[in-house]
Amino acid sequence: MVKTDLLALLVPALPLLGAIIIGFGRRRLKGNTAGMLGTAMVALGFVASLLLFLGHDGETHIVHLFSWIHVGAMDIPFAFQIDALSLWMMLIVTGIGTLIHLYSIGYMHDDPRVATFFAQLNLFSFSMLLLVMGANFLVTFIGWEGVGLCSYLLIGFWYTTPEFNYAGRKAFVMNRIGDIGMVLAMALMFYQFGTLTYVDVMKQGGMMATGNPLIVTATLLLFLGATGKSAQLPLLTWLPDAMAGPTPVSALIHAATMVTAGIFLVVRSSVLFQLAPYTQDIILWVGVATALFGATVGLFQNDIKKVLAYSTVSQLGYMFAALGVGAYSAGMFHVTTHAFFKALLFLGAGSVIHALGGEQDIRKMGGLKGVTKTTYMTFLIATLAIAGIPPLSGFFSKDGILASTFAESPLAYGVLVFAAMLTAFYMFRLLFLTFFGTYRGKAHPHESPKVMTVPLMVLAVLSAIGGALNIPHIFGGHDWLKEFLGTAADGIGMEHLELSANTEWMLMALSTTLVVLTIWYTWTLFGKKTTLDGDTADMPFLKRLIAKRWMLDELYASLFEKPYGWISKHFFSIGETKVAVPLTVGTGKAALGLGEWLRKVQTGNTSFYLFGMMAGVVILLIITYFGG
Amino acid sequence: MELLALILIPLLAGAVLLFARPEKAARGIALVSTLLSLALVLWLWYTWTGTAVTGISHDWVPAWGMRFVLGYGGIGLLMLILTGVLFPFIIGTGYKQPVGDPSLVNAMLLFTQAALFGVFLAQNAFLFYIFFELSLVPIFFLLMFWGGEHKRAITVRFFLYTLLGGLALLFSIAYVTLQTPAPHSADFAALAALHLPMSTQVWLFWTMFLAFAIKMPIFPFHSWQPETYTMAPTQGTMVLSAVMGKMGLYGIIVFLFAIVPEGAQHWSSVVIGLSLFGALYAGVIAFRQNDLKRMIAYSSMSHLGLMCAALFTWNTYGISGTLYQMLAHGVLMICLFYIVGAVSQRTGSTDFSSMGGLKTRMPRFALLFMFVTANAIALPLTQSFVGEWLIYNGLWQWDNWTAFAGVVLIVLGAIYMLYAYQRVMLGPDREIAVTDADDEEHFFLVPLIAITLVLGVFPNVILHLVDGPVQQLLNSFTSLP
Amino acid sequence: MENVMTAIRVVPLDHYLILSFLLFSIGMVGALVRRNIIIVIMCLELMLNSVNLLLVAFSAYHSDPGGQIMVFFIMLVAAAEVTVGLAILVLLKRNTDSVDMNQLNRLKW
Amino acid sequence: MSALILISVLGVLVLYLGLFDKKSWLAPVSILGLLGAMALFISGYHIDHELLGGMVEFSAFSIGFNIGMAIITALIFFFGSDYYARQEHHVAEQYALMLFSLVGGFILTSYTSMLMLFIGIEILSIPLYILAGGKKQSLRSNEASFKYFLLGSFSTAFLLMGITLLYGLTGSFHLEALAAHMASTGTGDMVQNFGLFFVVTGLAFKVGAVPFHFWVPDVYQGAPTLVTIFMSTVVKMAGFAAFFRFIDITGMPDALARIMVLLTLATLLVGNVIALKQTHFKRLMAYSSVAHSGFLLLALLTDHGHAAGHGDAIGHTLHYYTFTYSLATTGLFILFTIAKRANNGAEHNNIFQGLFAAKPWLALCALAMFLSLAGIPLTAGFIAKYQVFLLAIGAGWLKVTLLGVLMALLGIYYYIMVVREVFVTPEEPVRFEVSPLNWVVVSVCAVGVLVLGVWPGLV
Repeated sequence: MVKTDLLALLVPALPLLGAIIIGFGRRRLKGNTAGMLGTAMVALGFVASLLLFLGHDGETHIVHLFSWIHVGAMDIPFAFQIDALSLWMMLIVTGIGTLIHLYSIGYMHDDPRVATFFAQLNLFSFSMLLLVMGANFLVTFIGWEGVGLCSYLLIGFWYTTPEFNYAGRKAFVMNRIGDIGMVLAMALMFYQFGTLTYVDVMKQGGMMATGNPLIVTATLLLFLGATGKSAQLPLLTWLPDAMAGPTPVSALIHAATMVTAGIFLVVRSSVLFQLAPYTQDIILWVGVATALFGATVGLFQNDIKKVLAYSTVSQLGYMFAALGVGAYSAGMFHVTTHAFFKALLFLGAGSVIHALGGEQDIRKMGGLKGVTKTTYMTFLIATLAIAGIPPLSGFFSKDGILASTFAESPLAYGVLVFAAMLTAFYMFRLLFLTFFGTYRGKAHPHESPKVMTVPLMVLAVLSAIGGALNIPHIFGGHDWLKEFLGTAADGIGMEHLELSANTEWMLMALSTTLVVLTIWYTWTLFGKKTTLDGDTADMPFLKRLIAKRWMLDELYASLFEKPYGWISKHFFSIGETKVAVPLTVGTGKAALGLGEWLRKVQTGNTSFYLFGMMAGVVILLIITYFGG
Repeated sequence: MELLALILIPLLAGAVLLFARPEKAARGIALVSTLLSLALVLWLWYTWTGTAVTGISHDWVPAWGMRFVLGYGGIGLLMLILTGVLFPFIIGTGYKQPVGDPSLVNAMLLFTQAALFGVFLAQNAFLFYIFFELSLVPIFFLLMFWGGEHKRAITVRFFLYTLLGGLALLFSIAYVTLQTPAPHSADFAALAALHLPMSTQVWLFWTMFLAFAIKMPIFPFHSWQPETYTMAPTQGTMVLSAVMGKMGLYGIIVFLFAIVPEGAQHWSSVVIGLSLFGALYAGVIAFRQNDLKRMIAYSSMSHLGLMCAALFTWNTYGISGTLYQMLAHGVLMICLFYIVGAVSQRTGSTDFSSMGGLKTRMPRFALLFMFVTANAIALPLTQSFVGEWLIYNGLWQWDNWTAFAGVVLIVLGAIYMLYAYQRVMLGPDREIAVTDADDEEHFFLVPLIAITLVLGVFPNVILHLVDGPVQQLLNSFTSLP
Repeated sequence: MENVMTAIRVVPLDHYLILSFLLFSIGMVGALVRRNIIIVIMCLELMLNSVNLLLVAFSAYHSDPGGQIMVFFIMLVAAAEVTVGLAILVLLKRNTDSVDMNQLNRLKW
Repeated sequence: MSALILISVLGVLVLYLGLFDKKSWLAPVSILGLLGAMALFISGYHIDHELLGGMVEFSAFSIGFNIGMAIITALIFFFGSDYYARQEHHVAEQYALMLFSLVGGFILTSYTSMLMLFIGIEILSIPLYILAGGKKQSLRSNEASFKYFLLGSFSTAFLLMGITLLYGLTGSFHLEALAAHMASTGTGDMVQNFGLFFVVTGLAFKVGAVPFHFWVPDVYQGAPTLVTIFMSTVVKMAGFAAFFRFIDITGMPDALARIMVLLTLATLLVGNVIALKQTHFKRLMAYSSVAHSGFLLLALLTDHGHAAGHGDAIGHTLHYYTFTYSLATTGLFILFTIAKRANNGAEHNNIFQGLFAAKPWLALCALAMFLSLAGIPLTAGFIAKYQVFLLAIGAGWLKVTLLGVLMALLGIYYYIMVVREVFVTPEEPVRFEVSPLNWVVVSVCAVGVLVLGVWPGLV
């Protein structure tokens, strides 16, 4: 046990240590030392998590550090919860994190502020680990906000560009809007259960009746928080802008780990969600809508990272759809595989951008498969995986989601399959435009150094075989991941998928064939020849609308940002300078004016004085006379 | 006796500075004196047993219940700690950002500290009032002499506005003192003992609340605050925002909750409404301010509104949260205004238009600023988070929608703070010739940031201090007739 | 002496009251409306004397000498006052060649 | 009695000194005399003995006031030795007249017969008519003295009318008789009310209550500063002592109370509001004196509906208030004279500019005294106002008290405006010549104000 405590403590402590050392030594650390150190810290974290994972006995183990906030009846400990779920997330965070750190050494190595970069990346790993390891909502919330901060810092890493800073603020503020839900949910749950420790909350919550309004409210509020973090409708516009950050950041934070925090949170408290069918429906449809939204917008983007960003949005939509139908394990499985291939895609994209010296527009790429072989190969694998071609990881995870969705609502299933086809379309469009045809750019492409390609290969392998983690029964597997996670999240225990083997076969066949057809169609469009979208102006209406992301940004700008600025300005210019201050100053002025007016009574004329006195006497006399 | 010393140390040191005028040694003397007081406060904290302490109890003018009673409970001790910890920093500000004749400035600051210690130690309403008003006089001169533009007009306005509240308080004190059985006594104990009829409490509440509402300030009574904070010299603004604003909250606890509890309960929804509205109002306004200092002034108003609202929620979390937030907010304000001072010292103005893109030239400073910003937007593991978390719990237990209105502040705060940070630090380098933070500034800010983080991770140190008193307070509510 | 008393008592007290009120009012109004300082002073004397009249009447009706003593005091004091007043008047006449009250409005507001 | 005689004789003696122009002796001799008088008072303290067939009675109350007035007069004389230094002739008269006037004051604090009330007021006033015109060549001085004289005699007429009516009711000038009569008749008839009212009118004029305040600003401004000090201090003390004695014996029937309330409200409002816009220091002080009369009237008001014996508290409050007020006023007027000389004759508030730069200690004294007038804690003025509020609230005059509180705020404003000037540093430094004696007197006033503010029990 002591060993476990120590290891559990080490996992977050190491990245934090790294962050502190690199952060404060950032001027003294020369060359790659910062990168090495940062990577080493996360790698060690990975090792520690691995040891924990191997030593895991299926029991939930609480690592109690100290009592954090203790007021009256409130005693919130600073504690970690080591169980299957947190272990799995720890492995993803540290594992993928290590690879991306490694990759960054190469990617950032010309940047003068590389040390700062690694410090912030380590800080992120620390926060993310707190998020997944927390034994109660509040500790999770520490990580929740911490990753938000790091995301803000890293998006605005190149702070001299105002747009980037804006993107950073946008991300943070939108997350904060979600956090309103988080804070309220926590307040509610504390008020209700008198504790925020997951185990107790779940125990007490589990005893409540299904559809209990309190549970519904709590889950809805939690889901609001999740939409913020995981870029679901309506709080998703920050994620594409977040691509302003360096590509490894996009890979780690905005694809693999942070954005899946929402899914993690829902799975973590799956017991409550299990009891709130209304919330689940909402989650399902929000997820479906987001999946469709992301997929459609992805179609006509020309910035390589933007395409991937929207694809991330869409994939997150899939995950939420899974949660919506109560298929938590499927959701987590997709989280895992998505972490593999989306990280790989981003890193590949990064490698391409690196190769082209910062070019991100796919219209200025093409024919790179000859030059950047490794990148191309890995990218291809990832694309196949995300498209859901068997037997790559994406196939299994996505199929799991589709199957369980079909069981709940065929309509949702239909939409998701359609989204899957769109996914295949935009991914292969991206692939073809980038690597096929002839090079349309100016720069001289070159393959990236080993330090960058090695992580690509590792991830490629994972994306290829990652499906093995959770092979369904019909393939003779036995849902290992589901079983494993089932020990942690009781919601997974409640999963039930009553689909006959044939139905499953049919669904798989259907989706796969559709996807394949789409790919062939894409090949005809972009593979054989090269068709490039010109300016959005001369597109048909719908296409233009989609290419402009359904005008969502513009909508928000005119609906919230501008009015808020206006209100802020005019509260001051009217409320303060025209009302509040004049009122006080005016009172004083009035008194002074009265004084100025009254002193004129003192005319200096003696007869007038006599008269005044006599008038006073008379008035008072009258009062004496009639008053009494 | 040590309580008397607490008041006398700064008083004597101030007198020395005022009459001896040691130009060179002035700051040193002031710093030593404040450190002495700090040591004394910490010693009081160390020897704190959890029971209220009465140091001195001495008749003054028995006929009118004036007695010279000094003492402190858990809450009072917290305020003493606040004052003791913050003043060395306020004095220290003068080293890097000097204003005017050091001996005079520091004398004024020390007199203020003496008065503040008095306010927090006084156990007699009349004594409280005396210190409450006296604390204004040195501030008056601080602002009069070393303020910014329009200092004369603004200072007088501020002085009168606060005195209006003060006189209303005096009236209330006289009234309640006469309600006590002869021989009259204005001791808090005696005043708390008398249960005034509801009809009286209903109006008496406002004559008392006015004073504290103006001090904090709360929404309709705030119009003096932004302009005064903006105009005042950095140290003056620090005193006003970090410590004096808290006198209002402290006063609410010792006066309103003790003397007119039913009245307070009767009006609590109104007060919470006003405070929260003010908090949101200020939070919104802060976003588009063109002056860094004024923007922080509004942010301070926003925070205080939230605290005041939480205070009136009548539950453990609201009140302890507020008490904790007082300390956090004090530290935060010192940091922020020090940063404002440091930046404007370099760019020559507190206006955003004179800033921007400074990070390139002052990365270390930017890091410090980022830490402070994190505290300002109440990120977890900073001090403010603990306070706000408790406050939101308190609000939720009072009313869900109120809590929602309060929690919206975390968004508003993020909006204006990050925007301000961007407008000061980020963006393309504008070739403004500025130097990075030097060791002196690190020596100033790092300890404060350390306090912020340490108390963000181990808040119980403070929370245990107030837990008992808060429980007593709540019990006294529940035991109301 | 007695017959004086009775002589005074012949007239009912109300008449004395009314008469002296009349005199008092006349003096008051005169002081208000006249501009010539000397006349104003005279009006003041008139007011005082109306009081004297009333005092005498009262003292007679109460058959109490105090009132008459008071009258002497009043006369005395009035004389002193007028002395001072006239002295001031002389000063004024010297400095500003007039005895018009409206000339005196250097001190105002 | 012996004290009265002593002071009167002293006045004559001083006149003779003037005759043999021993100018330098005047102040010392007068002050010695005053000290003697004080000694006599103190020796006779707590021994209530009647004089002049019970028309005058020295009680603790009156002796307290007398000593206070004597002290203030002494301070004024200390200042006078410097003030009259430049003046060659007729200095002795000034001292003598002030001493005579002081005798009037003594009588006013201790009369038990309305006859003495009248005499006292006249003895107090007539010398002042002359003193106000002290600067023979100055038109303003003439005008001041004339206005004072005219309005004064006018109000005297009312006073006499009142006394007469009351005499008519009771057949005696003695206050006890009046009290007895009122006790018998209860609320009383019209004649009684008119009588009371006319007497109050006469007294209200002396203390400068609105609407009988018109003389105050003009006379204060026109009269020589030294006389202004005397008027705003000794006369006020005497006036309120007399007012209180009269009000207290009548027990203030409702009819009178109604009038008193109106007087109080009017005085508070007008005095403070007009003072807001005064830039001429002496006029400012005049209106502030009216304002303070308002607060003192508020204290008097609380006598309404209270059994006898409550009066002592009021009397004590009045005594404390007037005495501390006089201290502060004296000191400030002396500083004013100093500043006036430094600014060759200007009399506006801004002549105080540069005082802090040149004479920090005096500036701090000025601060203390201004804050005392404004009623900021730890100064006597604060305690005084607080006592008044306590009395008023205790007597249930809540609304009037609230108005008083608000007016106190206005008061703070116009005093602060002058304080602000004190601490302004002008471009070219101003040279303030301060004779050591003045320095001492000012310091005494300032320190006294503070000490009395911390230990109110001393008075």
